[in-house]
Amino acid sequence: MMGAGDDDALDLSVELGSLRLRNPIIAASGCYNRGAEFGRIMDVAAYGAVTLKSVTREPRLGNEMPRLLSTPGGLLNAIGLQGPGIAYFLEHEAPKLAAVPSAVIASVAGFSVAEFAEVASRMDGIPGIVAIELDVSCPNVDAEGACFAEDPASTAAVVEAVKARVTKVPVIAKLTPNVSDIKPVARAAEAAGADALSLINSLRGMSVDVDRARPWLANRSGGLTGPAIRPVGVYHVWEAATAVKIPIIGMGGIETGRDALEYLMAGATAISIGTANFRDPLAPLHVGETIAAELRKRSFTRVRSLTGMANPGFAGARA
Amino acid sequence: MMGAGDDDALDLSVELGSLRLRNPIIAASGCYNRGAEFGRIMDVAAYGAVTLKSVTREPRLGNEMPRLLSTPGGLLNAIGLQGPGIAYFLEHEAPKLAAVPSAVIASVAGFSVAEFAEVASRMDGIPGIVAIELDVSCPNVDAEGACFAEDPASTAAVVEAVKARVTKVPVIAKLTPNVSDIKPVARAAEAAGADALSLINSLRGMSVDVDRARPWLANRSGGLTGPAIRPVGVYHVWEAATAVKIPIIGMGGIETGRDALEYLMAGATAISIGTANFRDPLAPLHVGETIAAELRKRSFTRVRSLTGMANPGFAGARA
Amino acid sequence: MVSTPLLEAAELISRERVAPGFWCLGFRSPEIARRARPAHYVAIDLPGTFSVRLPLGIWTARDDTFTLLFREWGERTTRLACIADHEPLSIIGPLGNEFSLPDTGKRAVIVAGGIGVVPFWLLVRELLAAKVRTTVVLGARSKHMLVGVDELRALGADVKICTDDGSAGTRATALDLARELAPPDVFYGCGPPPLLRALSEHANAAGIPCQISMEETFGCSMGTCWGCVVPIRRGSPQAVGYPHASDEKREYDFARVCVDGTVFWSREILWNR
Amino acid sequence: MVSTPLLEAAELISRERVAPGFWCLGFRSPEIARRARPAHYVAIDLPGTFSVRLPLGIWTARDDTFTLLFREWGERTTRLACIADHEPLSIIGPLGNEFSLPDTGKRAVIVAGGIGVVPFWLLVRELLAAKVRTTVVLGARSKHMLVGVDELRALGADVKICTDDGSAGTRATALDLARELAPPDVFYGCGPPPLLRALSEHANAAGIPCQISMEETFGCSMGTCWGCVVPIRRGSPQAVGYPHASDEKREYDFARVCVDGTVFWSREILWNR
Ligand SMILES: Cc1cc2nc3c(=O)[nH]c(=O)nc-3n(C[C@H](O)[C@H](O)[C@H](O)COP(=O)(O)OP(=O)(O)OC[C@H]3O[C@@H](n4cnc5c(N)ncnc54)[C@H](O)[C@@H]3O)c2cc1C
Ligand SMILES: Cc1cc2nc3c(=O)[nH]c(=O)nc-3n(C[C@H](O)[C@H](O)[C@H](O)COP(=O)(O)OP(=O)(O)OC[C@H]3O[C@@H](n4cnc5c(N)ncnc54)[C@H](O)[C@@H]3O)c2cc1C
Ligand SMILES: Cc1cc2nc3c(=O)[nH]c(=O)nc-3n(C[C@H](O)[C@H](O)[C@H](O)COP(=O)(O)O)c2cc1C
Ligand SMILES: Cc1cc2nc3c(=O)[nH]c(=O)nc-3n(C[C@H](O)[C@H](O)[C@H](O)COP(=O)(O)O)c2cc1C
Ligand code: FES
Ligand code: FES
Repeated sequence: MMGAGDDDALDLSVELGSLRLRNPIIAASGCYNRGAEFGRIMDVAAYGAVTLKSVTREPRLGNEMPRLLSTPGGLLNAIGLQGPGIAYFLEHEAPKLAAVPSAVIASVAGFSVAEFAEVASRMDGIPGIVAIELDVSCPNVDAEGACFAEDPASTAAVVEAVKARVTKVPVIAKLTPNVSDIKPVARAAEAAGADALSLINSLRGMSVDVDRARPWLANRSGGLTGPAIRPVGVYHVWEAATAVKIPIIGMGGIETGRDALEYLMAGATAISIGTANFRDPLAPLHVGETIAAELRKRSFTRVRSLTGMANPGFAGARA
Repeated sequence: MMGAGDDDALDLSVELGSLRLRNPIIAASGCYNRGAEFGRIMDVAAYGAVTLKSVTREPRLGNEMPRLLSTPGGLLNAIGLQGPGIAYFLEHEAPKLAAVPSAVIASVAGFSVAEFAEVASRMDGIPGIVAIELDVSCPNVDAEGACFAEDPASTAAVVEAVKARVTKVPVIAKLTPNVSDIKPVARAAEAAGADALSLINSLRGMSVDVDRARPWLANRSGGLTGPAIRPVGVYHVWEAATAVKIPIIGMGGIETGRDALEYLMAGATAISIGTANFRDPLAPLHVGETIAAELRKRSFTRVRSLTGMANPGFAGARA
Repeated sequence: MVSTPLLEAAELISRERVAPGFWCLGFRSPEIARRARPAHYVAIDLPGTFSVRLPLGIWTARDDTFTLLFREWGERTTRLACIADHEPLSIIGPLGNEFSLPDTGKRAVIVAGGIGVVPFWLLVRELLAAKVRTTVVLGARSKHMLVGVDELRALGADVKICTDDGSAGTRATALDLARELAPPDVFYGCGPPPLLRALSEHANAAGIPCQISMEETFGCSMGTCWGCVVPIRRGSPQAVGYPHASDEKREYDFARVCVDGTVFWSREILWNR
Repeated sequence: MVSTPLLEAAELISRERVAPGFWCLGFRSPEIARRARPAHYVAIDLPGTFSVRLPLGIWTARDDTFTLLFREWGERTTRLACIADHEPLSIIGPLGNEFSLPDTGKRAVIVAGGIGVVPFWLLVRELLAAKVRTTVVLGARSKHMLVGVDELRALGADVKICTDDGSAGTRATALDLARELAPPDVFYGCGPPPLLRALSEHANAAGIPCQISMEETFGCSMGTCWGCVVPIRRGSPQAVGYPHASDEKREYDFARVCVDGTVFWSREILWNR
């Protein structure tokens, strides 16, 4: 298997702040981890970077069962941030990262500004971690449970607190599509010092089990992901790309190279694949091949030339 | 063909304010009109009510082509409220409504509070129109283009102005899913006097034509509808049903009777079918049969018993 | 005349891969087959997909069966290509208006690009039965995308073929070839928009009546959603306009391709608006 | 032992409707067929759908082919039932851990409910080869939902059947019937959760080792998404827990059904948490 970056004539590398990735294809948080599992049947190196599952301060057992439901074109999940917490992560998981054949982006989740700052600062400088993504889609317990990412000020507060303590790697703010207008949130994250944005996280949804007259998911509602939400993701990336100069990692329903190209042309510098791993673990390879073919077709040499191509309002640096 | 309300032992009727429908199955605005077209291959009477395409004050030619795109599990549309305007509507369309074998709900769209009030008041009392739905998802030109339905105060302003002039039929406020929290908007509409709520309207989305490096839709972005958005619709109905006492018409991706039951159990009193007409014009018949079967299975006699069944926070009247 | 469609179950009776990515499927669907007129199409509900109905032109129709000739584009056409014998298929049709025929003894030239050949089997059969002298000019990008030639010839039509790359017939576009023929009494066209536009302009300039079968993305296929409109000359009989809005200076109205078309006179279509 | 899965193309070689809504499909997929062990499953990508892979247990496996036995539930199983011969199917497998076998001469009782029979063809073959005396008790709601009996009997197994409505075999649940047998050295179970729970409680009370193949809604089928977990006794070898979080008093940890299972010892499963 050939990584997407192996074609000599083409430059697939992209820059996210000070971070340079050999190709723009990233595995999304919660869907791939460091590749220990999917690596049994595909080459993890197909990814320019992999994003780890979000880590919280304390260990979390996550939600009750069932946690997943297939919906038309999508997947509804309510895992509930199951994970071992930062201490266990540093002791048992971090040492394995150096062996991952791709760049590794850590993800931090939290329920208060302080939790984000603490967990992120403990990740800073860990060998193998090249960037830290902030999953600000959790409820903010300091603010009566409203979700950080739905509010520009709360988003900025998290980014600012993290940037004050994380100095060695770029910080990526991951935004939610559950807003009327993503531009103010994107601008707030940028102003607070975010080096890049990731969007979109999952869309809020739920389903009722009609036979039992109760919600399907034990957690009632969950996050909708997969191809069903692709138009929503492309829309938000397009909008955010008109509002900020920092690079955007686009995601939401990407399965094929053409899907990835939609995001790039809308304004994304890199793209992430989440749910599609659960269907086609070779997706990153196919996406890489299609991007390379598109560059050749257009006589482009660098993938960055595609970024924002379709978006006349694109505000970012085309590099 | 047998309407869903013909089963003697079962009471499928529902009440939306002062309006009583013989069954809870409604055709959604923009997807069926008064049934002149679909009536050629199915029985319009299968619907308890049909909702007309939204009418504006002035004639509108709508958006450029293309206006539609199939997406995974969904349909992206940007029709742009093409329509003849209220004057033409009153002269040429209104006289045909009396012959429709279902109740007819008119829909009004507008770009200012005044436009809503004017158009709605001219609809009030037209024979055949049993309720007026307000499509408040348009940009508010009085408020720098923000969408009415994204803001509780703007939504309330529209509803209040309309209620001041519409006295003969109930007024339904149709809400958008493009908000972080639908509860404040739902409460504002209720407080302003809305007799019922309709939700959800389409979800904002877009798609890029990769070959031409430009948006697929001439209007750039459009509204995502169809099964892909069903989990989002059920979620918002569930949430709104915990916040208001007025009845809710649930919609978004309903194709089958089980989909309709999800909405009813989440808290809807009635349901609307939009995009599914484009696939299965017999959908209202199938939905009616499944609802009737569910009532029999549960030994219920009235469809209202299903409303909010799965939702412990249901705040409405179970009647 | 606009068709009276119905909803009918269709039974798959034949499947043939006529070229790479091109399929011809036969269905038993008696009423639809019997009512099919030139340019009529059907709208198919694909089981196991979550999509609106797929519109496809009717290719051949005989007794109680008809065939569809289509290319694998995306989800729905790919699904249709591999539909199993026992899968129930719900079809609405026939839909749309139809081509009108010239008088006996006149000459017709049909210009088709690629899969745009579909409406012309029924039309050729009608034209030949009405003793209209008919030439079909069929173009495609290359040999492997040229479909329907044998079936048209089997009807007795004079079929000229051309390809962009010269891999079959003349190396030319269908319009180039059509222009070399003696000017007919009527043109018929179907295919990619650039071809249709060029054909329209040629016919309009030459003062030859020309009927075009158009394509747009469909939603409802029934005339209700306004998703498939094309701009046509204001006041055209097919326009669905608002005559009272007379203050506006616009020259166009919209027509719905799905029910007001798919066939329009080339003079009515405003390519340039 | 956990399998080493691979991604393999599968070719459809047979399709049989074994009961209304129940299908048995055969595939040529040499490596997966060769590696299949009792309780292994595969994860299938259905063309033309937008869904995560469908997990299905391996029913029979011989040489370079295996079969799947499944019920039409929803989108994916309906699609699989009518997959066409020429459609490419990508399969990941074999996945999951496997049943462990008792020593030669011991007695095993297998309790299966409905489609829960699937993991037991491979298991029965192994047990009989290992000279374990084996009885299969197979229950279903009614005659029409009783599948796999002939294939198990063809292996030489002693198969007892029962239905809820008495339409085939005894009118009883599979567990009722199993309880009437002499207590075995080991139980195996697969089927609806209430049956598995009752079987577990019976086995635990009787002190008989019991292995259960569990089911959950899967996302990745590979162990990465944490969507398919079940609560099991804390510290169990299959648990993927956080031992350092010792301040918590909880008795359970989670295990992923997709890779830590699907087989668990009945004593480890916390039905009641
Ligand atoms: C009245 C009518 C009659 C038709 N008759 C025929 C017929 O007889 N035979 C036939 O083969 N087709 C015919 N078509 C076209 C066919 O309906 C469309 O191509 C259809 O959208 C394909 O559906 P799909 O789900 O397979 O692909 P979609 O999922 O809708 O499209 C897949 C992708 O393919 C691309 N694509 C789709 N359509 C086109 C296109 N036209 N040109 C370029 N790229 C495209 C786009 O990237 C799109 O995203 C007809 C259309 C109409 C309106
Ligand atoms: C490891 C593993 C092995 C399996 N092996 C087999 C097998 O060998 N044979 C087999 O038939 N199945 C098997 N299953 C179950 C099968 O994978 C599921 O039923 C699958 O989700 C069906 O997918 P679908 O897309 O057809 O239906 P979905 O669209 O996922 O479900 C359709 C609807 O059916 C209902 N539904 C789905 N599953 C169930 C259920 N289990 N009980 C009640 N209602 C349900 C729900 O309402 C759901 O919305 C296995 C599952 C697992 C995890
Ligand atoms: C099972 C699952 C778990 C996820 N967990 C996380 C998470 O822990 N942190 C996070 O930021 N995003 C998480 N996501 C969201 C994805 O990273 C991604 O933003 C989203 O799924 C949209 O992309 P997709 O449609 O390609 O999956 C999760 C998604 C899924 C499906
Ligand atoms: C083509 C199309 C046109 C629509 N036009 C309108 C409209 O004019 N006014 C309105 O309130 N909603 C309109 N809608 C939204 C629907 O009424 C409905 O809220 C939405 O489609 C979700 O339901 P569905 O998934 O069943 O289609 C339109 C939807 C479609 C697909
Ligand atoms: S496709 Fe709906 S009006 Fe033509
Ligand atoms: S299905 Fe993803 S961890 Fe088991």
